[in-house]
Amino acid sequence: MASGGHLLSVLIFFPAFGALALLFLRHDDHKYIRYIAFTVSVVEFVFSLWLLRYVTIGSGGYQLQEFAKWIQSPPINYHLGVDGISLFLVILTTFLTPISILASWNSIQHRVKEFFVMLLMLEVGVVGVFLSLDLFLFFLFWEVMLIPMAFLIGIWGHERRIYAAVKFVLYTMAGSILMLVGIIWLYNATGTFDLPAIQQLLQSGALALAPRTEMLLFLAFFLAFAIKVPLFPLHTWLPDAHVEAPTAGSVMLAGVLLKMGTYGMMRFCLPLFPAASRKAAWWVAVLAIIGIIYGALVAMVQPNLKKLVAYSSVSHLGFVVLGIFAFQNISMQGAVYQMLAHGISTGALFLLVGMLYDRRHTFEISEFGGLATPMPKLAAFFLFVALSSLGLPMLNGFVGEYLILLGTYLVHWKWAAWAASGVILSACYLLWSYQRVFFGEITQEKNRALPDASAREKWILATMAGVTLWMGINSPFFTHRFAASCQTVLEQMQRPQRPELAAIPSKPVTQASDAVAATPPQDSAGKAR
Amino acid sequence: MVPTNYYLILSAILFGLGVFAFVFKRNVIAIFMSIELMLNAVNLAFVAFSQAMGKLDGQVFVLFVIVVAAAEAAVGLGIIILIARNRQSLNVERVDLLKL
Amino acid sequence: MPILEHLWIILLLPLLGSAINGLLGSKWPNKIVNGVALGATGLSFLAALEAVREFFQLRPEQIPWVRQYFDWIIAGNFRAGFDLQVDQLTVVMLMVVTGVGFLIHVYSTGYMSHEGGYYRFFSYLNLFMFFMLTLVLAANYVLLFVGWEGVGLSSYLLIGFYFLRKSASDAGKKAFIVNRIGDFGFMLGMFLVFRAFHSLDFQTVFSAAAKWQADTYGQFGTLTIASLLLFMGACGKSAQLPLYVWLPDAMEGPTPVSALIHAATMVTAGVYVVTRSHLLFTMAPTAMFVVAVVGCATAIFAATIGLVQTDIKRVLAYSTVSQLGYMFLACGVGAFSAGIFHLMTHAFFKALLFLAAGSVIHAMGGEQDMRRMGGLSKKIRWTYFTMLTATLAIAGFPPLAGFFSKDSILFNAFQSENGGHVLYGFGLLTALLTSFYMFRLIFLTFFGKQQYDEHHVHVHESPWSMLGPLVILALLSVVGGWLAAPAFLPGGTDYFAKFLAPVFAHGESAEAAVDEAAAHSLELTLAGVAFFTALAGLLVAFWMYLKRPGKADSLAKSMRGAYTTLLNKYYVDELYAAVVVKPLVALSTSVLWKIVDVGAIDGTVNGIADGATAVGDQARHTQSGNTRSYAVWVVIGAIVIIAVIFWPLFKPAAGMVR
Amino acid sequence: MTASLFIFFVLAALAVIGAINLIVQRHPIHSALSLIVVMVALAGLYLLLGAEFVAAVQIIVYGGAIMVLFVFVIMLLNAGVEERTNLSKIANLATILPLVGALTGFLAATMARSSDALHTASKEGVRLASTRELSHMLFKEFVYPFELTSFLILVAILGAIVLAQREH
Amino acid sequence: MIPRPEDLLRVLPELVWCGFGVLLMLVQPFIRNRYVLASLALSGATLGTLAAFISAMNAGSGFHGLIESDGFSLFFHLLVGLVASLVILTAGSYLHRESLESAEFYALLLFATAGMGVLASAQELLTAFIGLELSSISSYVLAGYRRDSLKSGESAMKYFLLGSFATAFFLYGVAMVYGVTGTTNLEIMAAADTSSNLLRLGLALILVGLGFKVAAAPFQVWTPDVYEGAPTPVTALFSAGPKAAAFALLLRIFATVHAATEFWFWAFWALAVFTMFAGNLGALVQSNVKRMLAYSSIAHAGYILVAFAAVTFMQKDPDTGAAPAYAAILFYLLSYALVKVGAFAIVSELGGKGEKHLSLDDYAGLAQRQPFAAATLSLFLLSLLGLPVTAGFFGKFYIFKAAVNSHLIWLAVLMAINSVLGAYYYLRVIVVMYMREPSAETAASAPARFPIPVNIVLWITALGTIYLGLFPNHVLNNVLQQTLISGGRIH
Repeated sequence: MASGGHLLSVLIFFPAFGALALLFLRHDDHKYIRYIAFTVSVVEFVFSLWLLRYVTIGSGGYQLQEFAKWIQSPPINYHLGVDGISLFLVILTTFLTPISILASWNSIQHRVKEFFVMLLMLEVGVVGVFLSLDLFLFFLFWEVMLIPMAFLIGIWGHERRIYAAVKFVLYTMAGSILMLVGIIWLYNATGTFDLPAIQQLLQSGALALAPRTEMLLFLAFFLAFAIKVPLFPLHTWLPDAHVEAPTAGSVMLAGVLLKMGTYGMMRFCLPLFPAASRKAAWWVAVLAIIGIIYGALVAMVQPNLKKLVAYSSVSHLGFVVLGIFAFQNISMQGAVYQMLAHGISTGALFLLVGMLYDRRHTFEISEFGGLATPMPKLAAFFLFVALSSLGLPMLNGFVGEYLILLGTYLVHWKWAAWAASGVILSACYLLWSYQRVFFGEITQEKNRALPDASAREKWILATMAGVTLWMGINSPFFTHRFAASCQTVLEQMQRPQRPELAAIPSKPVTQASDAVAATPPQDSAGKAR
Repeated sequence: MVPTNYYLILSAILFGLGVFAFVFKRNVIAIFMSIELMLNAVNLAFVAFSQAMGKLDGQVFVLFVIVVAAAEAAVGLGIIILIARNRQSLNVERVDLLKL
Repeated sequence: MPILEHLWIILLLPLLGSAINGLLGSKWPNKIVNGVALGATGLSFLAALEAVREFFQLRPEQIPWVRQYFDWIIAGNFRAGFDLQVDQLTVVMLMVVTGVGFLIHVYSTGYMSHEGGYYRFFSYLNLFMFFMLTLVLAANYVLLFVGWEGVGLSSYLLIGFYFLRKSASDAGKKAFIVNRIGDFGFMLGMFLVFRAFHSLDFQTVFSAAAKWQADTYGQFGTLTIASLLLFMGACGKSAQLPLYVWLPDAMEGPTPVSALIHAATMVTAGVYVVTRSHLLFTMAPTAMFVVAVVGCATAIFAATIGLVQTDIKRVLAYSTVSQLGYMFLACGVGAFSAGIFHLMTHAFFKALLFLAAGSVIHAMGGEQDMRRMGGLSKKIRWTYFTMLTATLAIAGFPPLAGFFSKDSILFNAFQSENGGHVLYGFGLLTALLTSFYMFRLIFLTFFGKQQYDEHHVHVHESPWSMLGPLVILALLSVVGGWLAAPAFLPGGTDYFAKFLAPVFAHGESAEAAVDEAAAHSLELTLAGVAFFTALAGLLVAFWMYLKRPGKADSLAKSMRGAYTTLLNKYYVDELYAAVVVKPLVALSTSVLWKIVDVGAIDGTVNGIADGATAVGDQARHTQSGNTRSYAVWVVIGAIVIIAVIFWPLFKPAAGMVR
Repeated sequence: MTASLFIFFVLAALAVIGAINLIVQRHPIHSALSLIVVMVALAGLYLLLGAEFVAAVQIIVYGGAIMVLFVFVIMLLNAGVEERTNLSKIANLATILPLVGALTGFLAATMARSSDALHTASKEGVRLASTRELSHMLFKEFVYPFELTSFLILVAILGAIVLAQREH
Repeated sequence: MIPRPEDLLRVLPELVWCGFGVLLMLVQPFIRNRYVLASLALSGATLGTLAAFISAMNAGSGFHGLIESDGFSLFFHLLVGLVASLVILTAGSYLHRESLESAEFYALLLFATAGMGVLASAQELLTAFIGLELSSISSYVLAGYRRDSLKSGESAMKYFLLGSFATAFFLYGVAMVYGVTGTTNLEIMAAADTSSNLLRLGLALILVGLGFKVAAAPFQVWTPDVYEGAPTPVTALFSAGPKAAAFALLLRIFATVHAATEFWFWAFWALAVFTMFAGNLGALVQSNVKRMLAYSSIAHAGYILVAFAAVTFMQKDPDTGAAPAYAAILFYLLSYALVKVGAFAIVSELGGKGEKHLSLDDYAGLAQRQPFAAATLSLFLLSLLGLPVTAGFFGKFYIFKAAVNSHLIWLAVLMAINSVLGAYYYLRVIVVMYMREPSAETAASAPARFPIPVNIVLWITALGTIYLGLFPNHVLNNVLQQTLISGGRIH
């Protein structure tokens, strides 16, 4: 393994230092604040590209691991590592951050400093989530990330921003707090928070969870992730959060935050609780499929453009969940790919919606109409992105969707058939909304003089479009790097078929398996008698 | 020969009456008195137990309780005076500015 | 083998042209845009020609010629490469696409010269060429699907070219979405193929499939289902029942687009896919039967609608749908080469018809309603002659191209085992109708009384950039048929079928078994029947529209119900709107969004929050501020605590404590 | 019935009646007098139990000092007859009677039964210890809390001053 | 009867606190300078806190087993001493603003602290009772310290009446326990016959009394009223000091008397659930920040009670014993005390003269007017909410861990639900501070600059919160578990 030094730590904490540096600037130094924030994020992006150099292709394990003791009791360690799956999610994060900063260049005019600090702190949290190999550390970043996001929505958002911010936090917290219980429970059973160690224990059969325990643990984790994804019917925070968030917030939210959920499923739910995952797969898939169709149908009829894109995320992420819970190498790779693709294309959609908002200060589709005439370039970009979002081949959306459906079809053709109907519906809502926004005669006079994309916007959009195209054509660049990791996840789901091992439990096992069964009060009552 | 039970039952009855008085009375001073009643019930129990076991420390306890009661009385009556002065009422039900 | 080794050049040229025009063309004068677009297509055409030349030098074992350029998608054992392939079928398609495509590009330079968004148009058109070529050159289903979706996209863009018109953007959207419905099936078909054969490369799939046991008639095995799913995609793309609805609307696009995409090339992609997958289809007789029936039904269905349409392009559109049905009929009865042959000839004469119609529209200053034309034959002679040629060809008059291709199809249908005679009968009826409505078009447009106002419409012949392609296509319509002139005719070699024979080696074995001589005589008989049918159509049209001009109207009046049904296209659009679109939108809006999402789910979420607040609000009334009630709470608490602590005693042995 | 038992019942009845009278009386001064009755009765019981020092303290400190303080405050504030307000919803007779009854019943029952386990009867009249021994305990074993009570009283004085002083 | 010197050393903190209390009363007629008085009080509080180390060096039981000087008592002495010091720092400006005498205030505060110290080290119920009364009576007076305020007087009255009422229950419980075991010494009581119903009842009543002190539902009713009415620095003291001390006693009884451990399990379970819900549901609907924090402190008592419930089960574990659960409780109390004192310090300063600005609306736009206050208050609220990198998170984490360890999964889940409920109202304050624009009136009022002592308090509490949030182990391991286990008292 090539030595990457403390690259991962640098990746996590570099933006934090950037944010710290920003704190020392004067409040009204808007220009410097923006430039420094942008520079920091670009440098961070370059750092993350170094990962590509150090990560060995074809190895499914964790690389560039960093390990330091943090808290002795309970043994919580600062354990980082990257594998093919997290690799690109990190790069996606570091890529979208400078884009978000650019997108906020002019649209954020008050409390500028705080805004960029929050954005960079958000990056810290998200990168941390993707790189943590210690359950506790993971949870920590998972929670920490909430606050900057909530602030981004709550301070710089639109009319109902406060409602949305609170809803976002509470929803997420409701799930994550149960995950914390699950994490602790798992710790009780295994005596460690270290993911690879737990994995080793479970996989080798040295520790077997009772089915009921495993299912409860699975649910504890899954709920947190499902809320984040969001899986139907836990999705209602998303439209609100998206609509109210500022553009940068939406981009980060859709681009990376949602992926934390699906990432968590791949990283934790499947490898740690395979039996429960298999048992639950049917339900999860049904929910995912409902999400796909339902999200698309509801998106179709939204009068609010941003909400439409938000609901489309529900639909797209349904594909990802489906791909994960098909337990197929192909579909899983598709799921990872779809995460990345969705990050780019939906991110770009939000950017575009944000640009429209900057011009007209509304998201209502009915307020637009015929915009292709005053702003052909923006219209072209929008179309391009919409096409990638609806899964046109040679653009990024296709690869993931295709692989997911293909992989799913191999084992559950009905799932794939239902899910594939989402392909039709995505065309419906995207093209319909596109038509209403851009085509036709200009319906409102004030739209006539709207300026086309500025140079800055063009650069942002061209970058996004370039990545979209590149991902659509050169997908092996990505799949090569995470194929082995996906395979590893599937291998990690294997458990030795040795019943005698399960029958002779080590000490922690009894604790875990007897769990709720033995209630202390009966004991005390017995003694009292 | 009075069985200890008798004392204890009396103590319980007095305690119960004290509790009832506390809940039932409206006058702050009367309520305070019912606390004293409860403490007296406790004292009776202490002395009874002390006697029953032939141990002296129960009686020591009673002395402490009496001292504490005295101290409480001083502070409590101070508070009552404060309330009465500010509100011109000793009805505890009228003192409900802080609620919900 | 310079080009065959680098097949990607053929594709890349139009893509480059598209990119250059699209990104930079907005400020360029038309000439430069022309240069780029025509250069790209022309060079691509030349490259294709060279490729075909080189192809003929290949040894038979080198065919199909497959070249892998780069890996596009790799995941597990799934690989979709950017692999191109050339075989005889590809050659035919390649020539049609690049050839007709180039001609239409030339035509467009004239036709579109006064339109805004000139660069945009050519960018889209080149993009279409790229995707169409990808489609025909692809060596696996996934890459084919790229082209498949890509042409859909180009079609969307071009139909909606006049995006200021709502009808245009509606039509584009409709085209894309209806195609997507087909693609849904196509994708599932691909998945099934992959599941069965672990690959999507044509070579691998077909060689593996050949070893399979064919499904019997009525059996829904893997092959049948896969074939049907693929056919579903083909239905969408090739506008077959029930997914044909988008094509007539697609006439909202500029006429060259209708010619290129919605007549000559893209819409035939479905036929191409079916023939490409003929091996799967032939092993699935049920699917074959479905294909034949759908094709036949579409053919006659669309033809009937075509009878009463008054928009010149719509007539042609329904005619296209009808002719595509013919092609599927051919495929369905196993006559793949006949289907492809009809595809080719149809590309010639239908493109010609559209272009000529475009020329007419151009001449009329944008008027498309045939009832407002009339008597144009004198004024735009070149257009008239070329269009007449095409009409004769499509109606099936010998010795024009349409005659041979149609005849071949009818013959094969007649011989088909499953209800062949019925299929033949309907096919023949379609031919009659085709002849009728095509001549109706000719008579209404070019003959009879002038129905327009001279002062407003200055009829003028089109420039040579437009007429040139017309003439070339007319020639092709005339001679093209001889490529496949049946062997029984003088000079007939049936070259076309022989050329394609290696491709359909598996599929058309049935044909070979037929007794040569008997077949020839039968074919001759049928050809005669077909000819007279076409003639009948011509005569009826002549009688109704030239001889007795009022007859058509009175007939329409006497059969009002049928007439309005036809005029409204059997109300299929309305049906779809009422059964699918509106309920779906209503369901989504009022049920899913308003009731389920906002009401039920979010309502539950907010309800929990409100509920907690309400409970808190109730709970704080215990906090009455009254010291006495607080004391009661303490007493209650004491009792609860005592109860909880003593509870275990009560449970096991009640009565221990009173 | 022995004499001691008779005395017990008389004193117990006196205490209970006093306590009930405390509740029934609506003027605080009457309540205070009833409380004094209870205390005196209890002092008698203490004597009966052989705790004469406690009895003395009960009379002097409780009955004397504390209750005088009460009466003094009642006079000072010129407290009148108790208002019969019913502002508290939960603290009505229907609620508190069963609650307090149950509590009292349970306490009494448990106490009555449990003391069987202790001793059958008190060592009535037996001088358990002299006052001297009591003082030994107070100043030796319990010297720490004893000293703490001095601070407690200090706090009480301080508190009373702080609370009752008029604004300057 | 002069006690042995080591006995005196073992109660040195109490002696110092009381001594300084008396000193303050003595100098009060001569020194009117509030800074001098405050410094005197502060040095008294700090010296007493430091003296705890001396008493810890002389570990062992003193005064014939009445008190116990061990790691456990050291911890609570440090805790209450720290709280007292911080409250003194906070109170200075408050007293000045409200024109209240400071000498008496500080003296009472020190006496109260001494009472809490007694509670923390008491090994015998009578001593504990005296300590309880010492702190309670001081508290009653402190609650009513703002004499001219109706609310303050009402607060004192309610606290006094209900406090005495609960004390009577406590005492009655002690009497019963004494009646069964013949002793009030916890050590001796450990060997008590656990089959006795009277013992059971006695312990139940003791729990009622202490439950009242720690504000466990349904004995929590007094808390919001008293906290709201009391002067804010006093509220800070209430929420951290007496509560911690009462928990200390509860813990000591619980840990020493086996009977208690067995009888109290379900009681703790029920109390924990009631308390969490009562606190959180009540806080949901509050618009007064001070009162909201009062309800929140109820909720937090509930969380701590979860750990108490967990202790029962963990004591059976031969390896660790209940030490982790005890440690969780102590850690929680520490983190909670820091946060609550800090938060109330801010509320106290923002309240302005006469405590007028306590409503949530008064906090609108605070982030712009007073960024530091808003940031620290947010930090405290996030810590109360239990977000990582704050002390509160680890506090909650350890309790979760204890609960899950004991297989109290349902309790853990209920606690999780409550955490989410809590998140709502904590966030609301942050939201108001950061995301809402102030009303014209609020915006116009000039930002009150915080006096330096208050800023010091904020820095200490904020840094402490973050430090505990980052390196909980330093405290948890090196102090808590070591002292708990090696001290051998609590196992």
